[in-house]
Amino acid sequence: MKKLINQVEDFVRESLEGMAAAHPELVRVHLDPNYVVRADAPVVGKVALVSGGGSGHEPMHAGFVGRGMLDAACPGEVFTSPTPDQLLEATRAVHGGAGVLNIVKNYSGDVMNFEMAAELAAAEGISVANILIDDDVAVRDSLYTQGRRGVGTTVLAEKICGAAAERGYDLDRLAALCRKTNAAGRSMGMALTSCTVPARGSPTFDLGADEMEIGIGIHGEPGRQRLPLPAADAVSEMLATAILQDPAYSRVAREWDRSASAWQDIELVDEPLKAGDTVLAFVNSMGGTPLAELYVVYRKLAEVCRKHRVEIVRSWVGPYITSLEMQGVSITLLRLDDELTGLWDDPVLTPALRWGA
Amino acid sequence: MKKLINQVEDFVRESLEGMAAAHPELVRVHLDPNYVVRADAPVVGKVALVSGGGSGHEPMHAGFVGRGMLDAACPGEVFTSPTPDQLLEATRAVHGGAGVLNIVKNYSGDVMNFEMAAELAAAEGISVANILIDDDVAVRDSLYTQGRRGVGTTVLAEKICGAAAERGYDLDRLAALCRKTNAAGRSMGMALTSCTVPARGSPTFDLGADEMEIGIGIHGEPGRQRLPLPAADAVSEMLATAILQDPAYSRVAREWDRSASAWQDIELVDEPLKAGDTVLAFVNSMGGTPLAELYVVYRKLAEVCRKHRVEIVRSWVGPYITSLEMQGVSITLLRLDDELTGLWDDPVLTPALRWGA
Amino acid sequence: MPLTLQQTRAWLERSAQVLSENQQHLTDLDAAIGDADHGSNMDRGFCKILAALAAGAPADIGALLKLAAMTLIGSVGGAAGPLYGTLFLRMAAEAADKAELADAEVVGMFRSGLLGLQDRGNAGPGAKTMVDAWLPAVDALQAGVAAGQELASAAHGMRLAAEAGMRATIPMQATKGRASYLGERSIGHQDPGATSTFLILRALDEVLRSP
Amino acid sequence: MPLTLQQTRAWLERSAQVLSENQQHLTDLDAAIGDADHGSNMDRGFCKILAALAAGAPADIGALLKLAAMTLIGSVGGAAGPLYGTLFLRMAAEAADKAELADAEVVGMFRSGLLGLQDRGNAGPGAKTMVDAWLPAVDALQAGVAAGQELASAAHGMRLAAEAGMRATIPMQATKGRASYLGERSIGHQDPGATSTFLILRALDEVLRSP
Ligand SMILES: Nc1ncnc2c1ncn2[C@@H]1O[C@H](COP(=O)(O)OP(=O)(O)O)[C@@H](O)[C@H]1O
Ligand SMILES: Nc1ncnc2c1ncn2[C@@H]1O[C@H](COP(=O)(O)OP(=O)(O)O)[C@@H](O)[C@H]1O
Ligand SMILES: [Mg+2]
Ligand SMILES: [Mg+2]
Ligand SMILES: [Mg+2]
Ligand SMILES: [Mg+2]
Repeated sequence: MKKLINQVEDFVRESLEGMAAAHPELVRVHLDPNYVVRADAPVVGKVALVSGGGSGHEPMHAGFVGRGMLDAACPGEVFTSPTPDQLLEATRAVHGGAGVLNIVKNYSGDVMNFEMAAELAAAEGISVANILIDDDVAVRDSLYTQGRRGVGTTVLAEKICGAAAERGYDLDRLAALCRKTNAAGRSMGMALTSCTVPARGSPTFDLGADEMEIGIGIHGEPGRQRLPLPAADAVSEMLATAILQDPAYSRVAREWDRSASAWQDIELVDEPLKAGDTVLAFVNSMGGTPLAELYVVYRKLAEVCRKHRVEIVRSWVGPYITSLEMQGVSITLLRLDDELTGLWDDPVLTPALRWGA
Repeated sequence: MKKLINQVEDFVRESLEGMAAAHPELVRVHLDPNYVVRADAPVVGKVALVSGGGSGHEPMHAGFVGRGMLDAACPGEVFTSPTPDQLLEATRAVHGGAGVLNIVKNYSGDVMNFEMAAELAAAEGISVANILIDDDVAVRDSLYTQGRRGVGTTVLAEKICGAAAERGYDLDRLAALCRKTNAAGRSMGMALTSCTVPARGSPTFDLGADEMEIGIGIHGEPGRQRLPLPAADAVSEMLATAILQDPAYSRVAREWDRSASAWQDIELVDEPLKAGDTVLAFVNSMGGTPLAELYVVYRKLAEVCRKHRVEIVRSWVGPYITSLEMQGVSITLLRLDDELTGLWDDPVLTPALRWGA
Repeated sequence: MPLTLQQTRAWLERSAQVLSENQQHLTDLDAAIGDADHGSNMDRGFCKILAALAAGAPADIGALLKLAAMTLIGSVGGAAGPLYGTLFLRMAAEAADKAELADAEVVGMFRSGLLGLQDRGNAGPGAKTMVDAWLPAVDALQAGVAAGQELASAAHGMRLAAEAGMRATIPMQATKGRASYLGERSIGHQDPGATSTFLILRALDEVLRSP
Repeated sequence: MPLTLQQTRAWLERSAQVLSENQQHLTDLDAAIGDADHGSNMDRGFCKILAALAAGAPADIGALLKLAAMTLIGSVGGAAGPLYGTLFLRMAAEAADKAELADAEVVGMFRSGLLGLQDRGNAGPGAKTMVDAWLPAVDALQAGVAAGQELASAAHGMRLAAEAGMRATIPMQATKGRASYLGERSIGHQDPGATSTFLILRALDEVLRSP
């Protein structure tokens, strides 16, 4: 295992300490339990946005803490969701009296820990909403699986909801916006190489020199299928087509009912993308794939979208939701309307994403 | 070789096409010869900034084209400097009547091609200044080498001079600023892995599982020394100490004398960093090293700087000047004064760097 | 013979030991169909339990198990944290204020824990999760006690059932948890959570059989 | 026997061929002490020369070499582009408007090219660059012609001197070009630019010796 780390067990903490040292004007880092909050937290009267998940996906989530995006991020161990008490402490640290929106990626671990945290926060009288992100079209059904994973759309929802919170959206409106953003986003990813979880010390899977894993998540897990690695255009087309041709996706999601103080199952349906839609196109590196290759993928993506008469009006290209040093790429398309476009364009000031500020 | 590319010979072009598709509001891409200019070029009355070099260092340089930074970037083949006629065409495309500053990394290829381009531009009546960036402290002397390489300080100079050009600096003042920025910056890098030049198809060098190359450049070349890979803290301290303890560096540089229309040798001396200095600290990924590891390196860098009583007042962490997918890190420290700090903070609007706009 | 506070504590300590010994094994199983962290997750949690016990041991089984539960919830994370945490928390509720538990109470305690696990994770049998080890194990314990066996031999039956349940996950296609994303590719691999379950129940068996 | 336009053209074509055949070899040499692109750089440039010649061949040696020079300058990049480009440009100036060159003129042409190379790159002998092949080669050509040899045999001597010069770069420590950054680690490797020089001068030898 070749990494720029010291002791394996200190990796997450030391990385957070480095982040604290690098961006004192933007974020404050709390250790044991670990969470990162924006420097001016709590912002009184604003709904607070909390997200979290395993470490190893940097800059997600801690890199997106700051004005116009997250109020707090809770990094767990590498690829391990944070714990309820960790989430609860972060929630307390950023709660500004207007409630807390938890943006939760749909993995059993993340979901359960966030549910326990929400119960604890609610018991303390904090208004909370947990909205799930489940946008990975590589997972086809929700009947025979844990349901679609939360991947690329997560970061877009964080940006968009963060902007809305700054604009003064209340918790109900923000929860609805987050649900809508999730419904509008679809993603799919692939890997050229595996990655090495520091505590294990060897790659999670082995791939032949001419193979790729397609339909991967963001935890270095093997994907849906192993296939011969084709040219970049074919990879891009494969991912883009899976997203563009994905049919309506229905499933039952569990959300916290604040009036009943109980979990409630709600049925959700994501409408497919269709000709005439305008989208944000997000081409993401899994960590080890350099920018020049992302643009090769983007080039073909733009062509495929044109063919489907889906118009790209915003683009985002870079390593934003990663799996350690994994080489690979994911594509996310987010259907935009004026509300989402405007919120995407709003100023943001975080360690990893910054504009208009 | 595992990369997201199509035909090797199309890589640079297709990547540029992807960039053009992704950022039409920021840049225009010209093919054959290849160059990237800001969307509103030429900006009349402003000194134009041109940089360039081999491809494979993305986002440098093309990702830094836009308001507040470069007017044009000329990407050569992978790790191969662009040609004089390519540079000349780019120069013509961005010249707004106030002259052109070429920011040139000190490699024999870059220097010679930029010199020929400057001669051609001058012959057309365009005022040009070529300023060399030579900040790599891994190269000790300039007597027995080509002189120090241009590495991390290049991007900082592009940002700072780009801001100054927006503020209205004329060519002489801008050239002096670029020289001053170069004199204030020092860098050193290391690699955990080699990288694979697409046209070659196999890694440029082989490194054992426990080895690193220290004192590398940005072309996947082997470095000054191969050493056992220590913990991240030791790596960070090694790089930081080499920079902080680097003595005054003198050499003779060749600059274009506009009045004499001839090259002139000038003697330059970079003063060492010293206690009491304030600096910008730049921790850069060589391409394949993920952000979380950069922060581990930053953490120790901050500690070493404190020990040397050098105060970090600005930080920059990410993959900004890379060697394809190489894993490794470089550190740059840039001594700041009020002028440089203010220019660093000025708005910038490019595909890869954006704030205040 | 009832289950004593001391035995319960010995069980937790022995579990910590075997989970630590099997950390790499559990992580390797998780690498095949998950994200390569189950071993470190379980080891981290049970190490913290040891630390908590060293700082001051509770005086009844309920408090002891609650300490274990809260420690797991607060330190494991991932899927295993809430699942094992909830399991121990429900067990703790059944054992509240008890310095020892009669055999039937032990059965009730594990049954309650299992229900908690299923409430939290919503997985039935056959989904290729730890439920596939816990469910037959608790059934076997109950059957053994109902058949009048000593607790130690009923717990031995529990261990054997957990082992069989663990092995039975191999041919299953996962429908819950991270492995479910692999679809048919999950077939042929043993579930890491079912494996840690077996290790924990083998630890109980060993503790109850030692003099 | 003078050097003809046709021979000069054949030389460029033969050079293109051998550089293409040796692309991987040159790149491998460059990987050891440089950045693994010298083979593709030279191949790209000389392929473009072939394409330019196919589009319409100039009518005198000067124009032919100028076309080669401008093509190299415009397509090679890196260090090799300006260096070889300048070398051919200076040679072209010496051969302006000539359909053939007398032996002494050939010597003068190469001498002038070498000076251009050194003006551009500022490297003396011993710096482990292409100069270490060009310099003894031009000296040998000049000596051969001065001694009254046929051009073909003087060019053969030139080739042998280039080869010896190329090999002599192996023990050298580089002080110019990218290899200089390696310090002592550059010792023991043959310089890629000196190698492409040898290949080009071997091509000349072959062309002049063929009937
Ligand atoms: N919904 C669920 N119900 C029961 N057990 C589950 C569920 N989801 C996952 N598991 C168990 O959790 C184990 C994985 O734990 P761990 O690796 O620690 O968490 P994560 O999957 O978050 O990385 C699986 O092997 C499986 O036994
Ligand atoms: N200053 C110089 N003078 C003469 N030759 C040089 C000089 N710098 C480099 N070279 C030659 O150029 C060769 C490298 O060419 P190439 O690999 O194409 O360019 P780059 O070094 O820019 O990648 C070296 O092997 C050396 O022979
Ligand atoms: Mg996990
Ligand atoms: Mg090169
Ligand atoms: Mg796991
Ligand atoms: Mg080279």
